Amino acid sequence: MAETQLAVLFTSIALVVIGLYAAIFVDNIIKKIIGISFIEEGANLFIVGIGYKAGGIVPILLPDMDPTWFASNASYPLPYGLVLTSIVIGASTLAVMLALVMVLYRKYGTLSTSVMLADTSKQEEYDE
Amino acid sequence: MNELIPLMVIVPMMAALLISAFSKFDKVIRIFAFVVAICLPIIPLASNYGLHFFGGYQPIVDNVTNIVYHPAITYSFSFLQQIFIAVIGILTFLVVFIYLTKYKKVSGPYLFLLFMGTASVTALILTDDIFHMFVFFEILALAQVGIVAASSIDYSYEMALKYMILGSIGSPIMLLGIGFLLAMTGTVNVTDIVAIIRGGLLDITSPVFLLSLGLIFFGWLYASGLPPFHTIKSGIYSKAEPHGAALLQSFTVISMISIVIIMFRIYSVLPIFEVLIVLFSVIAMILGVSLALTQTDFRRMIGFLAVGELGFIGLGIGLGTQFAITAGLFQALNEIVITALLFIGFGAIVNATNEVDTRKLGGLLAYHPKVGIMLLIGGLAMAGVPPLSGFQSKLMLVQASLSCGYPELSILTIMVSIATFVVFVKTFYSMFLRPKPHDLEVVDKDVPRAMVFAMAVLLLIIIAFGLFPDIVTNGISSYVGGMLQ
Amino acid sequence: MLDIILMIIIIVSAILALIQKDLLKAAILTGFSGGALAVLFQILLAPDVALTQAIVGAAIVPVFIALAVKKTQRGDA
Amino acid sequence: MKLYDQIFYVVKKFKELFSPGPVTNADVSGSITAEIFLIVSLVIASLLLRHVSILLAGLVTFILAIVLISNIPLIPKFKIEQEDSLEKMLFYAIIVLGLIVVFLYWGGTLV
Repeated sequence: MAETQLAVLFTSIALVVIGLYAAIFVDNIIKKIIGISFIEEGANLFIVGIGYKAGGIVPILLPDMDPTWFASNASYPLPYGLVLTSIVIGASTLAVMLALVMVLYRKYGTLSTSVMLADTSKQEEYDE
Repeated sequence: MNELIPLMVIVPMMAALLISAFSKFDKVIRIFAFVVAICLPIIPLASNYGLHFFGGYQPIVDNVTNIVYHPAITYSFSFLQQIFIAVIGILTFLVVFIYLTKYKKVSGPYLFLLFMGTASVTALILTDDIFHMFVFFEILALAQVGIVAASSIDYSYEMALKYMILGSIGSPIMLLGIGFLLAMTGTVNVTDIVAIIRGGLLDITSPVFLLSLGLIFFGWLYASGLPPFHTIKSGIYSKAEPHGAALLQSFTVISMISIVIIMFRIYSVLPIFEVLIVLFSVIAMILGVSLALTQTDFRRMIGFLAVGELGFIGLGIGLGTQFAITAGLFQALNEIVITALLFIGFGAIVNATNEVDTRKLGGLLAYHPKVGIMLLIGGLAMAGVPPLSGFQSKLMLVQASLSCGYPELSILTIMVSIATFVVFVKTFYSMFLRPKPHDLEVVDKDVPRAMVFAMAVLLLIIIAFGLFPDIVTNGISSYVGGMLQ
Repeated sequence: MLDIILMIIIIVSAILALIQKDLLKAAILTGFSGGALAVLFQILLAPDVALTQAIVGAAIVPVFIALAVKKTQRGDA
Repeated sequence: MKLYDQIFYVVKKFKELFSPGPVTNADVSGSITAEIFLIVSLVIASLLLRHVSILLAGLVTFILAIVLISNIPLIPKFKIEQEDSLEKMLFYAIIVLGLIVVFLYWGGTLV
C-alpha cells in the first residue's frame, strides 16, 4: 500500500502546480483566488500524506488496546493536528481576499486583475 | 516568575479580543487600551529568563539514547527576546497613544489589529516550535493586511489585496517546506530537530533537506520583504497610516529575525545557506537604496530605505560569526526604533500639509522646527553618523565583514550608508530647507503633541543605544554564543 | 482503488474549475474538489481532519466564492 | 564627446521618468547618483565571485562593467521592472522561487 502514499504526494504536488499556474496566468481575480486555495489544499494534503501509515489504524487509543501494539500500528497524529490549524487559516485568508475583491469591484466594475491591480504609482504621483 | 512568559502573548491577544467585543463603549476601551499598552513593555522587563512548556508537558528523556524530547510547545525567553519584546512593547504603546489622541471616536477593530499584530510577533520571537511560528506568521499577515486596508489613503485596498495574494502564495510554500522537514525528522520542535541533525541521524546532503531549505527560505523572503518582495513591502508601508506604518515595519523586522534565527539553527550545517542569505541581502541593499533615490513620494522613499536597511541585518546573519550575528541583531534593534521615528515624523508632516510629493513641499522648517530637528537626527542615525545608534551597528558590521575576509562587503556597506545619507539629505532639503512654494498651504499649524512625545521617546532610545551600545550588545553576544555552540 | 478515483476527481475538478466561463460553476467545482479531499483524508486515517475539511472545503469555501460572485459578476470577463 | 552626449541623453530620460510634474535639481542629481551607485555596487558585488574562481570573477566583473556602462540610463529601465502591478510582482516571485529550488537541488552540496 505504499503506492497510496506515493499517489497522495503526487496529487498534492499536482494541486500546488495547478494553483501556481492559476495564480500567474489566469486574469480573473476570483479564479486566481480559487487557484490559491488549491495551493493551500495541496500543502495540507502533503502533510497528511506524511502522517499516513499504510495498513495502519486511526490514531485513537481505545481502552482495550495494548499501548505497544498501538504505537507500532497507528498512523502519526502530529501532522493531522497541524493540518487542522492550517485548513482554518486558509479559509479565513480566502474570506478576507474575497471581501477585498467585493469592495474593489464596486470601484472598478470588472474582475480583471490587469485593470484592478495594475500599477498605481503613476496616477497618484502628480495629480493636478 | 516564569508564569509571565506566556502572558506576553496572552495579554495583548485578550486585550484585542475584548476591545473588539466591547467596541461600543468608547470611554471604557480607551482607558483599557491605554492600560494594556502601558503593561506591554513592563511585562518582559519584569519577567525572569527561562523556558515555558505549554500544558506543563515537561521534556522527556529517552533512557536508551539519552536524547531529550520536547512534547509541548516551548517558549524560550532570554535577553534577546527580552530586549526585542520590550522595544516592540514601547513602540506599540506609543502608536496606540498616538491613535487614541488623534481620533475623537476610536475604532475597536483597528485597535484589535494593532494588538493582534503585537501578540503574533511576540509569539514569533518567543517560540521554539516551527509550526507555531507558521501559524503566527499567517495571523501576522492577516493583521498587516487589516492595518493597511483600514487606512484612508487612496489605493490602500489594492495594495492590501496584492500583499494578501503574494502572501497566500508565500505561506503555503513555507508550509510545504515545514512538511518536508517534518517528514524527515518527525518533529516540529527546533531544539529536537537540531539535536537530530547534530547527532548525524539525518542525511544533510539529501535533496529533501535542501528543498525544505529552499521552500522555507522563500517564505522568509516574503516575511521580510527582501527581493523579489521589496516593491510590495515598501508599497504597504506607504499605504498605511503613518503610525500604522511605524508598527508594520517593526513587525517585518521582528518576523525576519525570528524566522532567520530558527533557520540558522537548523540549516547552518549547510554552507550554501549563508551564501543565499548574503546574496539576497546584497541585492536588497542595492535595489532598496537605488530605488529610494528616485522616489518623489516620501512615504514610499522611506519604505524602500527600510527594505535596504533589512539587507544589513541579513548581511550580519549571513556572515555567520558570533560578532557578525551580534552586529546584525543590534542593527535590527536600531532599525526598528529609527524607522519608526522617521515614519511618525513624516506622518506629522502629512498631517500638517496633506501633501506627500517632495516636489510640492518646502520651507517647513519655519513652521515645524521641532519635528524638523528630530527627523534630521533620525535620518543621520539611519545613515550611520556618530554618536547615534546606527553608527555603532554599522561599524560593527564593517568590522565583521573585514574580519571574515570579505572587504568587498564592507565597501558595499559603506557605499550603501553614503547613499542612504544622500537620500535623506535630498529629501530633507526639499521638504524643510528650500523656499516654500507659493501654492503650498500649511493646513494645520500644530503637530499633535502625542507625535512629538513619541518622537522624543524614540530619539532618547537612539541616543542611549548610540552612547552605550554595551548594554545591548553584551547580552546579544552571549545569546549568539550559546546559539552557535 | 477508491483513493485513486478520489485523487482523479480532485485534480480533474480543480482543472475544470479553472477553465469554466461561468464563475458559479467554478465555485461548485471547487466544492467538489474540497469534498473529495475530505473523503481522501478519511481514507488516509485522519478522521478529525476529514470532518474539518468537509465543512470548510465542501461548504464554507464554495459558499464564500458564490457570495462573492453574486455580489460581483457571473461571467469570466 | 560621445560619452558626453550619452550623459546628456540620460538627463533627458530622467525628465520623462519624473513626468508629469516639475523636475528639480535635487531629483536629477538623485537619479544620477542612483545610476552611478547601481553600476558601482553591482560591479563590486560581482567581485565576490573570486571566492568561487578568480578567473570567473575577473571575466564577470569586466563583462558586467561594459554591459552596464554601455546601457545607461539604467534607472528608467530598472524602474519599469519594479512597478506596483501584481503581474510583475508575481512573475518575479515565481522566477525567484524556481531559481532558489534549482540552485539548491543541483548546487546545494557543491558549495
